[in-house]
Amino acid sequence: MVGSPVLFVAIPLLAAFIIPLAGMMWKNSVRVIPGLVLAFMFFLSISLMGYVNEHGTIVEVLAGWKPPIGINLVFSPFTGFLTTLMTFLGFIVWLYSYKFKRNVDFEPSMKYFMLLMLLVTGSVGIVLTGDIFNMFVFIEIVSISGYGLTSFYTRRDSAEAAFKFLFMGAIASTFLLIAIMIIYSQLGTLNIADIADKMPMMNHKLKVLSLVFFILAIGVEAEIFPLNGWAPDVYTEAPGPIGAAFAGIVVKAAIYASVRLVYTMYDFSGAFDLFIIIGLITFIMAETTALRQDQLKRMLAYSSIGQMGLVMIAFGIGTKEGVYAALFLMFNHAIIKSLLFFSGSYLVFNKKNKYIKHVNGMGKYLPITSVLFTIGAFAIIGLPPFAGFWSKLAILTAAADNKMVVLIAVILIISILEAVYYLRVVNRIYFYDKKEKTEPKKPSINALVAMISLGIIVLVIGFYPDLISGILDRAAADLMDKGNYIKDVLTLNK
Amino acid sequence: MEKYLNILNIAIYGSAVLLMLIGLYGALTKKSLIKIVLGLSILDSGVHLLMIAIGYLKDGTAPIFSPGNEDKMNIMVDPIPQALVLTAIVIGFGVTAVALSLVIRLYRHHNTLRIDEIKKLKW
Amino acid sequence: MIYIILTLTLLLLMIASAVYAIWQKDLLYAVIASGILSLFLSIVFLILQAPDVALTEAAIGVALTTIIFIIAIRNTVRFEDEHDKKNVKTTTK
Amino acid sequence: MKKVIVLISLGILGFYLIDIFLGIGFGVPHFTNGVKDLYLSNSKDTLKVSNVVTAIVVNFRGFDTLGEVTVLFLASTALGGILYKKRHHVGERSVLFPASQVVMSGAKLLFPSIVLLGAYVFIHGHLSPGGGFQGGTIIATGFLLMLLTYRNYSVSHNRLVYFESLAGILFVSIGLVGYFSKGSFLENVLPVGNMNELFSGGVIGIIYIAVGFKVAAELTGIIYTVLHEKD
Repeated sequence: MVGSPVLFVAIPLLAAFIIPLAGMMWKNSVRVIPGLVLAFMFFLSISLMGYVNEHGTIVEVLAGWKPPIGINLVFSPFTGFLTTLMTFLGFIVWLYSYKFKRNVDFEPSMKYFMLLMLLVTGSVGIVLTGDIFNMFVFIEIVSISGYGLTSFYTRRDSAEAAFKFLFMGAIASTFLLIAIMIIYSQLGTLNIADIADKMPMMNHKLKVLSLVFFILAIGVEAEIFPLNGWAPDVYTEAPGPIGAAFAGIVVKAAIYASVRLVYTMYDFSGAFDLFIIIGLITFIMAETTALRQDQLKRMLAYSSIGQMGLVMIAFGIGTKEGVYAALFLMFNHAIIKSLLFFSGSYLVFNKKNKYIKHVNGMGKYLPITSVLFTIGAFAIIGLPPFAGFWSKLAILTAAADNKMVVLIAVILIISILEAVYYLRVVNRIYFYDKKEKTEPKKPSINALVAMISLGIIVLVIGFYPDLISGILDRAAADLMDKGNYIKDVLTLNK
Repeated sequence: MEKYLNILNIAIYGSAVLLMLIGLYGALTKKSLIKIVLGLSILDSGVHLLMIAIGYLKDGTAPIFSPGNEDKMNIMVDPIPQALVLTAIVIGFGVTAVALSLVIRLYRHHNTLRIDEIKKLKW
Repeated sequence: MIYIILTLTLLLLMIASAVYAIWQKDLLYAVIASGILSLFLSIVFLILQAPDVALTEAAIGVALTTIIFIIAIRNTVRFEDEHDKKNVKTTTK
Repeated sequence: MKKVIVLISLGILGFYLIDIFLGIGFGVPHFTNGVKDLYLSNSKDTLKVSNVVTAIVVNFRGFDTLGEVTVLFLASTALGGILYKKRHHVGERSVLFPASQVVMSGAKLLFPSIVLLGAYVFIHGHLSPGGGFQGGTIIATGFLLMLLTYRNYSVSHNRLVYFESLAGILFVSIGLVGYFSKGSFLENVLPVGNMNELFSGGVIGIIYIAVGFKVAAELTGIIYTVLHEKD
């Protein structure tokens, strides 16, 4: 073993405290250090994944106290997969925005990169931690860095979007505290494995109510339907790469939290139906709203919410195939949506309001970016040679195995809607004439590298889905095996 | 004595819940941004009271082994909710500070604090 | 017995100041009322045998939160109905 | 109309909350084999820390505290980013109103004692109520008093950054020392000493002092940023 899971949190925090000092000596260090840290986290998670595949789940004890007393971190195939995905995306987002902020002053750029690093750290912390209150702390870390990043540009509307996010986030955090206290008052513990172990002792009514409070709280970050009012505004107003970071990292962490609750902590099966219902409503509402949007980023935001609904549906199916499909979908969505956000924000660069009509005729001026956007659009619709096809196929097969015919029909119909609004944009890129005189902004080298590497991943996974299916399979098996999780954490010999 | 404890049961939980509801009411219906943030901070206070109340033990002592107090472990109140509230208070302050700085920036741009005049903030 | 009466009084005062803080149109008074709420809350924490929390609530809730609200009010406007000219005229000379 | 909807939904929420918590009960033990007793006995026997809340905050759940310190750090960072303006002209410092001579001398007199009290509170965090957060906040209120009283009182921004960063680095490095020498992050590496003595509890005292400095610097920084925001 090269490192241990605690370094995912300790090293970025150490770096965050060092950066202000280092920035006084060498100004560029404020952008370089976060990148190095994110790269380190990515390599650490890859090497730990290798270790986990051979030796099984790592349970890291903190402060030398065994799990019911102390906090523990769990690096299993499932959490490890998400960690690898998140840290990779974090690094890509950093790479994309490395030069992007050159025209900004020293102080805001320091804050931007620091907040970005801690956003990734908080999300990784949510995934790794094995303690619900610790999860609350990490959710707050993610939220506060999210507020800061959203209002990064001092344009008019970004502060409004951030305030909206903060309003919902603050109410959600109180609900989360209430849910944690209900659980604590009944079971006297905060450790997830211990709670899962003792869950049958809990009064059924309190169990349901605490789950409702949990879902209300986590649903804000997970962009579940009635609670996602903040998301379109935030995606529109935040800097382009931050939209990708939200879609690819933060929302994934929140989905993980709700999945961990339903699959591991609670022991009644009604929650799965709840997932399907919530997911369906979110999916339908978001995709139909996306059809009506005339701003590019808003459209991408609603599409992102819709995809999250699809992930919820897949988790709600509740079988191993369902989980496999959901994880595949999460992976694809993280990669593809980041690609779309990256290339999309160059297509409408420096345009007020970022209307879809601004992409008219960009195919001639920005050939590479346009091609990448097109790949992303085709992939997310689920056209055959691209990565998105396999995940949609997986979810449809999982639904078919459980004879959920209505579900399949709905997913197919909504997918057509999705195709309509994405192809509309692609159509404008290639077959419309550009009207404005302004020269489009050429992407910088680092942004191009980031986008192309994402595009290559989309293509490679599209042609060879087997590359990733083994990892996904192990991750899905790990999530389904609740007894093993409890055993790993509670019977720790240290 | 049982009866008094009952009164306290209703009074403490009732007032904690009432505080939360008052805060939420303010946050949801008021038009002034500062009032909204104020409502959120009152909501926080209510939750903190709720959490401490759960840890309380009748005739308990504070969870401190001060000299002469070492053998009173059985009647100590639960220290864990207190530690959690300690964390939650500090986090709440951080959120309030960020919220108020956003309010100041919104005022700088729009010259008003009323959400019905800041177009997008309607919900 | 005396503790119960004290607690009940404090809780009542707390609720009263919360209602006042939400009801009052003058934001400065509202903020002061919420500071007073925190003060009572910290005494309630003390009665509930949580001295650490009481100390934190007293320092953060009473002092810092109130001050940061007051600074925010000074940088913005003092009244909830800021366009109510009559209101503004009479109190801000 | 909106108010009616809000009131109805608040009524439902309130009903369920009251229902839940009255069912849970007040002043009675709620569970039998929770971690409470483990915390109490371990804090007494293994760590020799008399204030159990401190033991939980700094050692048993020290990771939470690290996160909490980070939240404050993030808040001050985000605050600076949100209120950032290109030109920093440091002209007339804005105070609420010019203070009178009495207030000025009073503040000068009070300031050292407030700082001393804060330091006392966080140094004795493991023995008596209080600790890093409380002490740090008290020190910050001392600076607040000076900032409000004197027009020209300024806190060096660089010095705040030094305190903040060094205290944070100290916290994480103590954790890493525990990780490299004993194999688990934030584990106690020092002898625990005797109960109710100043030098007891191993690293707990040191961590709480670091937290105290960090919280004081951060809160002062937050107040300073907001206070000097005015155009």
